[in-house]
Amino acid sequence: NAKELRWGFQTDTDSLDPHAHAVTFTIGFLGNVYEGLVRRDADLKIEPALAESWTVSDDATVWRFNLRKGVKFHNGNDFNADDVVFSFKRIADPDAQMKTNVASVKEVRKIDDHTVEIITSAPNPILTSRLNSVFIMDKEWSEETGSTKVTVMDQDKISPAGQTSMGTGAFVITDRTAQVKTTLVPNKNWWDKTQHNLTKVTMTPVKQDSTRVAALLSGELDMAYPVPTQDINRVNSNSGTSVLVGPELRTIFIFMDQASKNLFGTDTKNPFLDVRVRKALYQAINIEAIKKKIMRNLATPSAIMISPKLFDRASDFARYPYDPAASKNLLADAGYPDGLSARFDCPNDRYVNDEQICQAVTSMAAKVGIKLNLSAKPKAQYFKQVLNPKNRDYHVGLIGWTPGSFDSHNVVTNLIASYSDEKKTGRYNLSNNRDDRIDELNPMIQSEGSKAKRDAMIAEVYKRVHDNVYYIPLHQQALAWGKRDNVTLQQRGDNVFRFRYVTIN
Amino acid sequence: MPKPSNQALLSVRNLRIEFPNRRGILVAVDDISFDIAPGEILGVVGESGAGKSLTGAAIIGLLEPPGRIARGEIILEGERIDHLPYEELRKIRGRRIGAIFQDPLTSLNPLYSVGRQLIETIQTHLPLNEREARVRALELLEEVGIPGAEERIDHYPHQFSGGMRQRVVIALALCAEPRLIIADEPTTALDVSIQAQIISLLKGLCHEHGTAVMLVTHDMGVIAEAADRVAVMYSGRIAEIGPVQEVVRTAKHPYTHGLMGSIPHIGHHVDQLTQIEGSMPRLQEIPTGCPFNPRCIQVMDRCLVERPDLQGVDQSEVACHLFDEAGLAAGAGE
Amino acid sequence: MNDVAKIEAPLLSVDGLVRHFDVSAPFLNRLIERLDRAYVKAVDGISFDIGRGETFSLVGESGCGKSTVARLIVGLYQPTAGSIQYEGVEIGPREAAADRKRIQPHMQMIFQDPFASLNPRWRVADIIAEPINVRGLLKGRAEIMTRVGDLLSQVGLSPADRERFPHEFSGGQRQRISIARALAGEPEFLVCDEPTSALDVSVQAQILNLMKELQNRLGLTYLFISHDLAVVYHVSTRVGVMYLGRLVEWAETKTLFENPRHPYTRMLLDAIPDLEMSGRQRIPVAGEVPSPINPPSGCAFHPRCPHAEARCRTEMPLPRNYDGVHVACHAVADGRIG
Amino acid sequence: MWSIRDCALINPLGADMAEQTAESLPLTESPTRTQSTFYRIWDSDVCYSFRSSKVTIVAAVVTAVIFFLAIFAPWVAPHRPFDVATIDLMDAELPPSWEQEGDSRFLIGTDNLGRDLLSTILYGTRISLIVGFLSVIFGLVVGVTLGLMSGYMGGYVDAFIMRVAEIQLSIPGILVALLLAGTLRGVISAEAYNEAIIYVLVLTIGTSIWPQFARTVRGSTLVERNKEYVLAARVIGLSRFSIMLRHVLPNVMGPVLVIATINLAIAILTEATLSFLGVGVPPTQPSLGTLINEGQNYLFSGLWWITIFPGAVLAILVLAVNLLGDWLRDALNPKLR
Amino acid sequence: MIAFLVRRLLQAIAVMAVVALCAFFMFQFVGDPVNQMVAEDATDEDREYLREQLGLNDPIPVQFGKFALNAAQGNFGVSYQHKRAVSTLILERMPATLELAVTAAILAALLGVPMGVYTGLRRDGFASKVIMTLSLIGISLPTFLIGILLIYLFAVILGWLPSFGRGEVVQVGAWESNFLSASGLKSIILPAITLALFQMTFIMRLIRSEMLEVLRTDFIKFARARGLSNRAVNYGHALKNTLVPVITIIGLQLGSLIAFAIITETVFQWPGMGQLFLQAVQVVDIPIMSAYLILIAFFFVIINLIVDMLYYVVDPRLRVDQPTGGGHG
Ligand SMILES: Nc1ncnc2c1ncn2[C@@H]1O[C@H](COP(=O)(O)OP(=O)(O)OP(=O)(O)O)[C@@H](O)[C@H]1O
Ligand SMILES: Nc1ncnc2c1ncn2[C@@H]1O[C@H](COP(=O)(O)OP(=O)(O)OP(=O)(O)O)[C@@H](O)[C@H]1O
Ligand SMILES: [Mg+2]
Ligand SMILES: [Mg+2]
Repeated sequence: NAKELRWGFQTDTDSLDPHAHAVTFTIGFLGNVYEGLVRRDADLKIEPALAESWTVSDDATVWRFNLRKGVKFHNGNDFNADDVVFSFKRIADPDAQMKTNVASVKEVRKIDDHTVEIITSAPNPILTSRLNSVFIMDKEWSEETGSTKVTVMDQDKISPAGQTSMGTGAFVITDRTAQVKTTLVPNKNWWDKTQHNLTKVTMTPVKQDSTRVAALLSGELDMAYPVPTQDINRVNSNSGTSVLVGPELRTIFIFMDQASKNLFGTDTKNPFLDVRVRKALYQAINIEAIKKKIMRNLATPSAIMISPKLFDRASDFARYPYDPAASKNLLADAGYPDGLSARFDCPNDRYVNDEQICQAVTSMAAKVGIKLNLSAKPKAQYFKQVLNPKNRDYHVGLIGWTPGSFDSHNVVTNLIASYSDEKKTGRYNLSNNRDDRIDELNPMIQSEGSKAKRDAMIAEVYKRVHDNVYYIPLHQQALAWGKRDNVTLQQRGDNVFRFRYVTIN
Repeated sequence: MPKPSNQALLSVRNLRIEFPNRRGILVAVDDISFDIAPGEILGVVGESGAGKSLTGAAIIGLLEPPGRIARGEIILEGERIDHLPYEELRKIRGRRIGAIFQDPLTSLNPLYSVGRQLIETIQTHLPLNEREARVRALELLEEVGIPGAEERIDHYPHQFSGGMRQRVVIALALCAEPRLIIADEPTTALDVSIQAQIISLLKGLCHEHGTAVMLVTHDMGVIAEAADRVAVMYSGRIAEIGPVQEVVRTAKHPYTHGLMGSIPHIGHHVDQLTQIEGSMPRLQEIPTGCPFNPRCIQVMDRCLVERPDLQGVDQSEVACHLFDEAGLAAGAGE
Repeated sequence: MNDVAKIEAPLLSVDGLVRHFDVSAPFLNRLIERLDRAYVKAVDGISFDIGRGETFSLVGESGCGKSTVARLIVGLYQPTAGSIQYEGVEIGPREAAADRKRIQPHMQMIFQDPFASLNPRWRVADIIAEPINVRGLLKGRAEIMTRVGDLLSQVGLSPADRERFPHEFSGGQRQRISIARALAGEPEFLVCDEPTSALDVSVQAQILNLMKELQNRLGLTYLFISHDLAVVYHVSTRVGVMYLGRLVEWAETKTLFENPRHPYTRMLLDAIPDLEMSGRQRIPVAGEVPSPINPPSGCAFHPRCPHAEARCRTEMPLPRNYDGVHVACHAVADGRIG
Repeated sequence: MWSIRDCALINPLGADMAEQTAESLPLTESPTRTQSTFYRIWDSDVCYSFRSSKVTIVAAVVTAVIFFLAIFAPWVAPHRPFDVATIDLMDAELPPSWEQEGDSRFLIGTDNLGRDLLSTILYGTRISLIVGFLSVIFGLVVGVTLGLMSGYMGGYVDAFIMRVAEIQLSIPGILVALLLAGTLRGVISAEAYNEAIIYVLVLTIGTSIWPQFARTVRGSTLVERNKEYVLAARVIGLSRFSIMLRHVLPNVMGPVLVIATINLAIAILTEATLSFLGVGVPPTQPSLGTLINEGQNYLFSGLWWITIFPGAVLAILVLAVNLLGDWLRDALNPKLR
Repeated sequence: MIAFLVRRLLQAIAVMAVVALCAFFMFQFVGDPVNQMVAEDATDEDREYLREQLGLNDPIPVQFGKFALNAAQGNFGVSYQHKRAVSTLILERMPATLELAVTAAILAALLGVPMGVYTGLRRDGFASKVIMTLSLIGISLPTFLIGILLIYLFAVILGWLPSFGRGEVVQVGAWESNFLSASGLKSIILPAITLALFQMTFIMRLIRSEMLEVLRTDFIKFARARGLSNRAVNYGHALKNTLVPVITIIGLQLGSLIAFAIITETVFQWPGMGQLFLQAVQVVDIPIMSAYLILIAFFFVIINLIVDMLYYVVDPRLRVDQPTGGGHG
């Protein structure tokens, strides 16, 4: 009896090339077809995949991986060390956007057919956390098909790997029309024990939220995500469908420019240089109301800039309480008894209910006298405007972050450490603050092997952020996956859907 | 009131045409009666707006709403046709009554070739196939004097000159050899030589086929040349009707008189043309009594209150109180 | 009839007036389909004079260029060549624009269609007042309105008609409105293009009488265009007969009608319907009207002319003066007809 | 083709002149004439056909009411939805007051952010009408001017204007708006953009509709310019400009008015569509279209009022304006009386 | 005829070039493609490298020149997002859009024309008034709302029709068609109706008003006077004479049909070019945007060409041949 899973997401994969695109959904989807040396389980813990085991040198610069034997690619070719070396080389290509995952890798050495050694340029105790998305391709197949390089911007240099795939994963793509439908069947020769009972998977992108929900309600899809928060009740009340909700790893927060003397583009003194003003804005935000009314309880208010799932000492922190009266006092103390005004930039197509959150914040801030002029725009324009460290064209803004390595250091070095071109830190430090202690701690966290020590240093960073209100964290948004009741699946916090956990009754 | 003569091809009895409108009812044509015999040409003249075109349109059943026949009968070959349902009337149109409208430039559908319009009309009325219909169309074109008909039949209206187009319109009216032709100002705005061609064509038809023609025109020369009898209309009524010689030479109604006097003549020079003072009343302001009374030089008290009926005087009929027993002498003197 | 007028210098004199209309296909079509440029020779070299207080009429077949001459004179078209002199001042070519502008107000035109020549959205008062305003003849609204009222009375309408719209008038009345407008500009010279063709004879008589009266009273000069030869006979001092863009004969009215010389004039007069019912059969002008784009060579009338000879087909006859009658015809020149 | 017999109503120029003459001529027939200006308008055929069509009267009343409410929104509306400080998120998503969970403060409920829907609709209608009207006026002024020039002057002017119109037409209106709005957002500062967005929309929508006016006017002008009354004006010595303005323009306005009413609806809908595509007015000052688009997200979740009410207002407005347009089209056509 | 074609061709090229140029200048401001492509933790060097690769550092005229040169050879570059040749991508999507637009156009014409004729003939009839009023729905609600309501009704509540996609497509040569499978046919119903509604209203109203004009003309009266049947008069003579303006407007509207298809395609997840374009705008995929705009301009030009040729078929007065008859007037 055929068990077909029909599911839809809001976009399609950009292509099937596992190295070309730094797009969460594309890589997440291809993880069903390709595999890395390691993989993440349903709880996002690293577990062995194409490597059965590994060892690391004491200085955390040389990693030796013992490759799994007997693994075959979908075309029947054997998996071996050559494929690993080849794949690491392919992904490091300057045109491959996944190259950041191997940025710290200096060299990959074949020891024998089933052993490789990875040498990093600096100590990197958490290397494996990036390797789960370094997918291994078949070297022979790539050479046959001319896919040894990713596509570059030339009509004659288009890699066939974008249109076909050759992995070792649990599923095999049999048929694909880009943007319309991709069909997969289980890999009969997969090395691991199958948990699913699927015979076929079809993936269809459905961009429009209401259409996607309609398709789920009408039974045209067995599983669809994301379900807009407001439609969750509708899907749940429909017989035969329900929504699976869970916390996502992404944290949403507000940043305030703390470097410029004047508000960008104006002659007004930058009020956010004063911590009291920042704290006033913080305490003006009724996070519970946002959670309840806008997120429909599908958010976890957060005091720090990372998901509690990814940082064990998260419970040490608590948000400043919502207190408009305190806010007003703070403003008065800071010399703004009559309030102040600033621009508030916001994306309108990036995060869950981003625009509404911004509108709510605007309205709440207005009540204490901070007049925010909201400017919401599509992400393409928004990011172009705010993500330019050389020209910080914003006063206050909203952004979200999921640490690619699922680790706090990623947050610290990208968002909190001060911006430095040569040290490659603070690229996303939108608050633009400079805290010498944090800059000192940052490299130490990276190379610290002991978890306890490392967590303590991270906690110190978060405490400084909290005390100085460098950022105003809002919440971790939640995942909402709609599905038919006869489908059981595992929802991963990184919003990645793995078919290997799916069963249909 | 004249009796319908037995041999009349068309009899119009007491026709009244109204335009109901929000302020009341406009009477555009009021109680007119006339006959046309087979082979006869009845000329219709009169001041612009007198109701000539409306009478023609009423006969063929093409009054545009809200215009309507309020009273009277139209009898074609002994059969009353004014109240026939649309479909019945349609069969009469083109088949038994042909119509020629004033403007040759706009009467033809510009999108179809002349031949197609002819063939279409022929096939509507006669049981001919396409080929036979085409042959007939060619005959017709030759008959109306289009040179090189064989070649011209597939041309479009815009490729014809005004005079030729008018001839095509006539050919279309003649398709099914109708018994009656209503020709509404067929020569206005054409120069004299084209005018002459068209008039002789119409006259030829009457002689050869016994077709009756109602010829509406402003051109007295054309009337004099072509018509057998002439009706003079004024303000929706017939002022005078009679043989053309008599009406033109010895006009009886003061309006006809004025009209005839207004015609300039080549050869004898006058400094001032005779003119009828004033202008025709608007439909909503037609005076009681005789509608001509405000302009009439021989107006009598009676004219102001009592409407004159048509009455026989010599071979004509005139609607004027001057010809009542009492006033006869006064009128004859003119 | 006004013999004095002729002796004076003419008011308007037209010399070798030419107007061609370019009706060529677009450039690319000509290039690819190898077509030549094509011109309608609407007016192809005509000359005449009009004396002060005179009525000069133009007659001829439809499309022979009468209206074009009228429009050239009032400046609606630029002449392709030739000169137009008004009181001895050249106003034809584009370079003479300044003079034209100065003299223009002395001319007015009555258009063929009485309805089309009145702006349907304007009240009669504004229509008639327009030339007064443009010329600045009078100042002050009240004064102008009084003048408009006077003009309306002059043409036989009531001053109360000022407030009405053109569509509320009958054809004859509209024609009078356009005459009133023409007069409001206090012109000396009036061009009348078929002013009565759509009217019945009684209204026509009213208008012709008015025009005559004005001429007698104010000494107006008319250029009169009509198809109706009886009307032409009635109103004109002199008549010009046009054929395919050229004047083929012009003379005193009486002379022309009594003794037409050009074969075309003769045929035209033969085609007049016979109101007298003398039993005369009228003879339409034979043959088809030639195209003004490719006019026949030589004398344009030769294909339809009973007197045509070899010379007529090749050589264009020039007008010659025979005791005040100007005729352009080889046969007349040769004395074959006379 | 369009001879308009009752200028008084639809041609301000005509009405204006009528008044002037009425004043300046007190001497003649004064008793009848004092009533005449108003009476003539009231008694004109256009007015009569208006008075005798119930549907039209209803449409006119509805339009007038909507206009009134929109114009006087700041006084009529119970809340001030564009003042963010007055909005309380905790009031969000309340159903209309007659429903069980309804709140009497909010007659027809609140939207997802806690704005009073009624007030938001009133203010939003205002924005929609501004966008609709200004863009139609913009398109109309540009289109009519260029169309008049194109038709009256002919030659290279005509060829050039028509080519530009063709280029404009070959990029569908929505795309122009999408790109232009995107561009402006990139060019000018965010504050300026928020201030300017309405005018940006007006500009983009107006830009996309001017060719329609230009083509129509050009067509009618080509017919009109050869009519004898225009020639007559030239003989009188009127300047080109005056002829275009005073003679030709009033005679080509008939179809223009009709296109304008239909385009008013189209403009409002385009604005709504643009906000669907993410380039509409700012969310803090929603137009009807933005509201519908916002509400559309809540349709399945049972919050029907957020879409249905603004949708209904929009539909009724468009319906009424179009019924008026239909009527005007027929009433202005003398052949259809 | 050849001259006509050559002229149109030249015009077409000019129009397309201007469109492309305008578009190109606008792209600058749509957003930054680089941010959409790189990983979040990409370094400045990575970004700079990519920028260089995409040619974004060249001055705009140079970029445009390169683009125009390539486009002239049919090379529209590679999509930033999909890493595939833009020409392939667009060709893949074209059948879907064209089938949708054409179906909608046919639907609009099939319903709009008879309704227009009917309401024109029976101007004051009750049915006409009902039709006229109901047809306004087509232009009184935004397309996206109509689409969503249709989905809700026919897919969710009634479950009769699919809510998204094209259903089963059948490959015929290089063309993927909807029309050859039951599910494909079912799928096109809702989007086609959504798209057609506006056009239908427009066509209907246009034909009605043109009919009202034409029915009053002399030649219609004369056709009746000739005794032609009602059908021949109403359809053969009256309708045909309304066609020139109707064809013009329908031609112009086909352009907007393709534009509005963006919305319909989005709502119904119809895998056509419009959706591709919209997505391209979101991620600033400049090659796709430019190719799409040029293609639309191209379609417009082709449609105009067809419209002009139809004029010639419909209206003999517009044919270029010289009048053979002597005469004028
Ligand atoms: N649709 C209409 N509504 C109101 N009145 C009309 C209508 N059609 C014609 N009339 C009026 O009916 C009268 C007669 O019109 P008709 O067309 O028969 O005149 P006519 O004698 O043919 O004039 P002409 O010589 O100018 O053609 C005119 O006064 C005209 O105003
Ligand atoms: N603007 C124009 N462009 C091209 N040809 C023109 C133009 N105006 C007039 N013609 C042509 O010039 C010729 C003379 O036209 P005109 O109007 O002067 O004739 P007419 O003698 O006044 O004729 P009618 O008696 O019919 O009014 C005609 O063949 C006409 O087609
Ligand atoms: Mg008539
Ligand atoms: Mg003329």
